[in-house]
Amino acid sequence: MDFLSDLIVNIGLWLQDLLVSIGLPDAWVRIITLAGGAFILALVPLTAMFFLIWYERKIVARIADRLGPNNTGAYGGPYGLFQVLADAVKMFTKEDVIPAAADRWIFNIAPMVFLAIAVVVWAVIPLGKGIVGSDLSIGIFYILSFGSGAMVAILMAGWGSNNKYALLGALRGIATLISYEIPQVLSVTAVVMVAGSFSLVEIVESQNVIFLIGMPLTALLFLLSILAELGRRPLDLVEADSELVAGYFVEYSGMKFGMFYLGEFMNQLMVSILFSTLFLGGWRGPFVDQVPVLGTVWLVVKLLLVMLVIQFFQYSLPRLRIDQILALNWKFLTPLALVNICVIALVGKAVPYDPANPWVQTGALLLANVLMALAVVGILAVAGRQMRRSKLAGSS
Amino acid sequence: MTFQHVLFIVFGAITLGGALMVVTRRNVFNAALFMILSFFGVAGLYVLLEAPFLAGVQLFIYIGGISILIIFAIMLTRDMMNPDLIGRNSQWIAAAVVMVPLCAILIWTVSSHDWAAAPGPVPENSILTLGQALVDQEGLALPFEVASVLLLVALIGAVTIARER
Amino acid sequence: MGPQIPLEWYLFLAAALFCIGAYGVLSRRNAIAILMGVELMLNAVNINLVAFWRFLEPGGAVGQAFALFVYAVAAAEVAVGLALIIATWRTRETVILEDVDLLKG
Amino acid sequence: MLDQFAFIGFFLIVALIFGVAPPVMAWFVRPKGKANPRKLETYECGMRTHGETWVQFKAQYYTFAIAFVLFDVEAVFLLPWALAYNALELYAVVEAIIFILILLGGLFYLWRKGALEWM
Repeated sequence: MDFLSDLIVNIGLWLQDLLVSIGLPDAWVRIITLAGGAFILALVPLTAMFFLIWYERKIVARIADRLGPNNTGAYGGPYGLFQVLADAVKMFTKEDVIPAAADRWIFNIAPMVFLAIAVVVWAVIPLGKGIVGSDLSIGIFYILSFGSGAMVAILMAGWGSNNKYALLGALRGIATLISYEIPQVLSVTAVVMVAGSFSLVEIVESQNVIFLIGMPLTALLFLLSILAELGRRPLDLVEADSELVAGYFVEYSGMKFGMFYLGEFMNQLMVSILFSTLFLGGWRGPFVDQVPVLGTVWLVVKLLLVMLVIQFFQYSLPRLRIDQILALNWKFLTPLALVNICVIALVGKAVPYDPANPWVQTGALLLANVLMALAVVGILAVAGRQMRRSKLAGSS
Repeated sequence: MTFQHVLFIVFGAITLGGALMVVTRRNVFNAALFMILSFFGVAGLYVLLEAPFLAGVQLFIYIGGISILIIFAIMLTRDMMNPDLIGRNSQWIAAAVVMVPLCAILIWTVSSHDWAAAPGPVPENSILTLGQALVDQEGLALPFEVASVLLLVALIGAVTIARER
Repeated sequence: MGPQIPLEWYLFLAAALFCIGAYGVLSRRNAIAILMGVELMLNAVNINLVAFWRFLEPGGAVGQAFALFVYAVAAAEVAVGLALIIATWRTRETVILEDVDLLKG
Repeated sequence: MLDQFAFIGFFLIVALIFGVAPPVMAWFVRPKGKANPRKLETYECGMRTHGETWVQFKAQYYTFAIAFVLFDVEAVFLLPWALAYNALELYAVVEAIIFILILLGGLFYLWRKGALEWM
């Protein structure tokens, strides 16, 4: 029972003991365990992908009143579960077309950089109690800083393709990505303030009351910014399939297209986990102390919920124009995020955190959030009325 | 030769090699990509210096911010498409003649001084100390506020200059 | 375990990086490429600051804080510099600094 | 601290392998051979592409990029402050709020001047 309760950690320790017992020198044991651990951790998102792509396609199909992948034949498997595998095989066997006008080096390297960055951020994400690649002291900042490298890959793809659609898609995409990074970083700053640490493990452990209750506005800011970062409707300027064909990866075919697709899905999974970790308490839940493996189950439940919310946004809202997207960010989200930090800083000092009674500070924060939301709605109502009046005055 | 030395040589080679490509490539876009590589090497050096926060800042601001800004400017001016564009100006030989001895002098000066040996490890909470020092009245509170004013001036000035009228 | 690499190595590297950047500034014609050279020089300065912080006063915060201020200065410099280049581009259709010579009209 | 980063180093290498592996694996199974020159043309909904790809873009993109970089730097200044928040006195918190408000004032100034409109 002891073994079961801390399954994955124990397997790691057991492997380490095994290596020591064959008589390998210590340095080699360390290198092998580190490299093996890195490899296994990198495989986690890749294998999760097969289920999650199926999950997304099923949800999309239900929203569109279809059945989704359901072939029970040779390729599809039960409920069409193996459909993704069949797709992957198809990607591998496709011809690789490099346009004659393209800048070959940049064109070929861009998808590799994109996928590598999508993998590398997994190193610090806690996947369960005690299951984390490396509990860095700068944890969340590590994810943010490597995440900004994806923009370089997108610019490389847009530039290297030497195609008007691709370049325009890349530029428009980068304009949204950079804009929405500001509210994202600022909402993370608010979380760091309350949690008192960059480390994702400590952020999870400090959530005796999940942060969603205390900071709903911060969570909303973060959710909107990850929608833009993923290129999801209503903020999907990066792809905008009806305007720019496919955005920055128009010219890509075969496995290179597949790498962009895979990288985007890994990012989606990563930000879903990030949202669950920052605002929903990560792996924390009932009975985790007795059975640590349950933590992973809770995390999966939470991230599936977050993904469901993202899918609902994606498939039920129309796309905004680029001026609307940028105005939403610079005239609404960024000032709100800055004011949000000020308010949380003041409330947090006025009502200090009390470990015995965590609900006091949460309640104060929630009250401040509600007041802030009411004020925002009031300002929006007044501004909207003024705008309508000036329009009426101008037209008459 | 320990593992750290190997890492230092790898990151140093990335930094210097990238920097050399930046100043010699004709195509400005390629030069910008090599500049990103060079910045990445510097971030690795910061990790070796046990300043992980600054390594993150290096990636975050230099690769995610300044490089994107430079690439945007390259795309807006599209001058590298000019076929008769020569990368370097007429004084490049003079510049090289000045810079190689300058580099030699700097290295000679550095090596002729007896530098302090490495002290003990960096305390665990060095980022916390940094955060406290930034808003400490006895410490860096004034530069902190002045940095804000600098950013404000740069924001308004740059946007006003770059705007189309 | 302290750092096994001596301080001189970092200083050598920073000196070399600074000189490469300065060479770029002096020898390029394209104004954007010149700004890239300036960025390399600022990076060399930052390596020095962080190395001195690590080897002389790892318990303090001043070295890291000044590196942060250098980042702020670098961002401001690049934003204003590139804005000037774009304004020049709009009126004179060039980013070659030798052609931007207002006195020659 | 370097021990923590040893894993990151290995993970970086693994991530690079993951990035390079798919095209290499695909190279073994995909059909090779000389493609039709028509196929290698730049894609533009069936039409021949016209003129340079590097058409000039709006300087408006650049305006937002400037604002982004400067707010990025602001966020970087705020992050260590946020980490130390629990150990700070009230006056230190107020200092950071002044820091935020100065930049917020700049944003509102640009807004009033119409620099945030997409023209």
